[in-house]
Amino acid sequence: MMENPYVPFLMRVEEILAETDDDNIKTFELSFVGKADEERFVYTPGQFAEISVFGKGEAPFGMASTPTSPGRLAFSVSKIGVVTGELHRMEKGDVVGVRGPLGNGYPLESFKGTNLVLVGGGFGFSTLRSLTNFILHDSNRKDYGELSVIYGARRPGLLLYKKDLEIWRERGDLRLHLTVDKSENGWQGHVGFVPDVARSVAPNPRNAYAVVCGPPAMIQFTLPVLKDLGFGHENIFLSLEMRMKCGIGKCGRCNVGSKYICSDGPVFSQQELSHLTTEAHG
Amino acid sequence: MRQLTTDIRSMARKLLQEKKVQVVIGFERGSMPLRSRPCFVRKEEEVDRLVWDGFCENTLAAYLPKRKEKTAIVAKGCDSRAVVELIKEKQVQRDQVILIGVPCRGMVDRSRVEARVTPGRILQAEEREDLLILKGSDFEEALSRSDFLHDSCKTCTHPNPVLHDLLAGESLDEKNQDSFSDIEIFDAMTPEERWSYLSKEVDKCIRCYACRNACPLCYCPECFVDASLPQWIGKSTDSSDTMIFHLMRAYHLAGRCVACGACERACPVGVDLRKLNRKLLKDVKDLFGYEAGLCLDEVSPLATFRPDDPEHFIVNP
Amino acid sequence: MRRMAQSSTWEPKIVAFLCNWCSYAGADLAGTSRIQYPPNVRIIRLPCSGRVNPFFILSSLQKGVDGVLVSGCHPGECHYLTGNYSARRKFALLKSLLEFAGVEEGRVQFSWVSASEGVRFARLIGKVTARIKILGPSKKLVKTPARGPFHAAVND
Amino acid sequence: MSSPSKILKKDRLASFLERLLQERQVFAPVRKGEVILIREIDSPSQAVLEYRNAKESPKSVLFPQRETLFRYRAEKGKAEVDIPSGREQGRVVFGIRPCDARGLLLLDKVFGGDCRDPYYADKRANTVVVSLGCANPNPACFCLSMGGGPCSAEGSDLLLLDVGDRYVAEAGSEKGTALLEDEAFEKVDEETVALAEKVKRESKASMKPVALKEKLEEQLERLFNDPVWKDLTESCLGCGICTYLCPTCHCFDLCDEAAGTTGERIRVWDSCQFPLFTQQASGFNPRPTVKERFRQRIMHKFSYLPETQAMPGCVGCGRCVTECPVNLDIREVVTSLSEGNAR
Repeated sequence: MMENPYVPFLMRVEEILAETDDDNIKTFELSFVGKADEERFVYTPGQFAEISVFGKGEAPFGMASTPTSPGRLAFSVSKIGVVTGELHRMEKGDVVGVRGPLGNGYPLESFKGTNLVLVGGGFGFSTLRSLTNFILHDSNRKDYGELSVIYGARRPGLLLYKKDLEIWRERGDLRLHLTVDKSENGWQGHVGFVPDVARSVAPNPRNAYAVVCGPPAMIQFTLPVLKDLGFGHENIFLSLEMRMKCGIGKCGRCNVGSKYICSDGPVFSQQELSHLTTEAHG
Repeated sequence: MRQLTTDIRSMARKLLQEKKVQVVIGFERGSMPLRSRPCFVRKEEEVDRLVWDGFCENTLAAYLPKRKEKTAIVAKGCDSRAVVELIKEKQVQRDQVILIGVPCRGMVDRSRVEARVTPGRILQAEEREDLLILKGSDFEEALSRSDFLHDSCKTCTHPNPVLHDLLAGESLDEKNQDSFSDIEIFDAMTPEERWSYLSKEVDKCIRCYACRNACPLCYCPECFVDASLPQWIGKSTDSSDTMIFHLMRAYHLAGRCVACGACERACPVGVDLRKLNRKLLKDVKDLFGYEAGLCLDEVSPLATFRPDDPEHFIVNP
Repeated sequence: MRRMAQSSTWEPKIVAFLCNWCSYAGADLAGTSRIQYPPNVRIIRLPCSGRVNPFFILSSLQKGVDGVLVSGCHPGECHYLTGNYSARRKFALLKSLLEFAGVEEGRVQFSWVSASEGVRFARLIGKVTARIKILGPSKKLVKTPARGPFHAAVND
Repeated sequence: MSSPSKILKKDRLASFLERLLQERQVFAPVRKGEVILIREIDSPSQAVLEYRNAKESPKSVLFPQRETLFRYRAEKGKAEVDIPSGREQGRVVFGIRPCDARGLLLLDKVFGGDCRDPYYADKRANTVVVSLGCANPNPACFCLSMGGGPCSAEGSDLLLLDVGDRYVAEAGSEKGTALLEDEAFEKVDEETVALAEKVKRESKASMKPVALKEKLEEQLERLFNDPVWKDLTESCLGCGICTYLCPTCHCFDLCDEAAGTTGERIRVWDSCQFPLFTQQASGFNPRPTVKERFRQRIMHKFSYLPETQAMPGCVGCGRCVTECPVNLDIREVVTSLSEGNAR
């Protein structure tokens, strides 16, 4: 972590990729302006960073990239507020500030040697993409068991990371289940809600972890399905979202019970969450 | 005073018994001497919590917007005027609210009383007619209550509820017209003097927004200070931001402010909010002949115009 | 010190919020008719003087303009029939409130100029500019930019 | 008496303050209009030591309501960041009340910890806290019920107890002991010690304890979804007085203030009582009404902080009690919650 946790370092916009057909989500690939910052930025999938647009402020985003492709960080940004609106107006070569890595990330050590079921919906898929690509990397794949990815969007045009999805589909060591709530434009794939897909795919809970990340409604209906399938509370991990500012557990707004999402999370097991009094999750 | 409490309780009891309302909003004894506070009574057996005394300073009309239940409210003159404005602005439906009107002799400003008896500790305060009897661990003192009223009560011209369904006690004499002499005196100062006075006042502000939240007419779902697209003013205690906050808070109440004084009383640091509020009360009256909250059928001054409105300020090259 | 050195060359910055249907066209006419007027105004076109949010005026002053002018259609001539009538009441109160608070009389001015009044527009700008020149640089309500290494150079 | 103590005669106080002022910034209670505030002083005569308590807590000395975190210059394709130099002058916070001194201990925990906050910590490291015991606690005070006391030295480097024409000064830390080296302090005698003990005893005895059932934390966890919160908070106006005046509340916001291509990132106080505090850009708000926000304030103070920092977020200073425009008294709230039902 940085010596002064409030001060961002600089990154340059290298690529901007429109992810969705409504142009509301773009992925920004950033490169480090300073070499030392790159060396300091050691992260795991599931962690996040605060991106500064100078003059507008900061907003938190999960890393959509993986540490297995060094030199660059990728963030997917949904155009929704002041900072994100300004980010969407950015062009190649523009400079932003970045603070991070923040948060705990996914418990990779626990995951080793187990089967994994990743369940994602909509915009919440970005850190699952990071996790998937991390596991699929040549140097890591052997450390993990079977990998299933269940990913849904409201409609096909809103699925993110289409190139990755193509590559993943071709791979034999990953079971990819894509679904959309509503079909369009000759969509050949599955139509239905994520929890229903999870139920029909019925991943085996033995020696397995499930990771769930998505909108509250999806989480709410997916958790009972996983329970029915035999996943215990301690074997289900969720990545939570709440309004954040400082990212280091000081500013006081993103708590669920006594835990701060920014510094104690954003990844919690369902077991941990069951002990927390909260209005936020599920 | 005691009689008014009795009247209010029996009216509240009847309204709840007959299921005319689901809740009665009134005052109960507070947790400290010189304090009464808002209370919400839903059951007949809780009616005896209600009291009426010289410490019922809150403007209860602030609790009416967005309330879904049928509600009875204990209303002083200023509360009733706020209700009139809220009905006009369609924040309250007339048939959803029953006003238990209470003629008001003005409320006691506890900070004045406390300043008077410092450094003693007031353990008990009660009112007997026009006297305020204070008891402490080592003293007892009787003050004339009229010397310790809130500023807004001193200039109040409508002590009787202008709108009520029930009336507790008997109407008081209406007071003389407000002369706004304080504003005239202030206006006679130089611009520099006025600026420096107000800047000093505003510099006390801690931006807690109690003035806004206590105001019965501040009900915007998103206040201009909270807007982010665009962000009109900064969030810090910067003097320019804070001055603009106070100017615009007052301005947004132009023609709507019922002079209840809730904002000044809520301010924890004693910013002189009266100056700006009363300047606008005076201008609205002088320029458009309007006084807020007196009549349900009168159109608010900024929702209408006259072709021959004053335009002395228009530059003619 | 810098302020003193500047004073001989100081020119006020004035923002003018003009109604599209009258004053803006009046400004246009003044321009096409090659009528000279002081170059101190920055014009912002609005659909009506009734569109002027009081915050436009206060934010301008906060950002450091030396004067604000609002101009719309003469009473009775509003493109939307009554926009300027409603605006007139708002302006009367706002101007009075600002001056009560100690903002100099003339820092914020209001006028009516029709589309055919190019000469009147030019005279108006002359008059407004002259008044603000007498007042000098605006200080009240200006949000002082933060002091620090990057600020000195930029805020000249 | 275990801690080192000495006597400071009142007529020597000014010379002591004078010497402090030569080397450090001194913050003390001063009169501003009708209220007492903690402000920097430049002469001993400005300090007001005959007072109940300051209107605002002294937290702003270390955690100002507005603070520049860094400045930037950003233009197309490039940006620079400049951090204000961290050299903080030595500070003395003089004459604050023991409750407020204790409040700083909570801020120390929040802004310290695994992730040190340099802005707070740099100021704090060079700060000496000299507090003034309360002989006459206010009716709204309840420090005793929150683990402190009107003459508690917890959080103070030096505690002064008024015993008439002199103060007894008890050092609570090495920093405090160092202050006792000043020539203004004299050796303590037994008679004065006895007077000081009497002040302590009597001020303690004059306080009415807040009736708390033992397991407030457990009750809070149990009552989280109870309808009781609606009843408790019905009169709350949702303003920020209680949090802004509180000596332990520390929530903040970060925002940018830009002027052209330059600007600064500032930290400003924020309040969990404001609706926008947790509202997400999408419009979703996990704490949409006063009920959830008030509950967060109570839970944070009496459940979460005891759990994570081993200390409640309340020192019983009573500011929120006296200043709440609707007299929503936190003492009554905790009492009724500890009993497991509404008041």
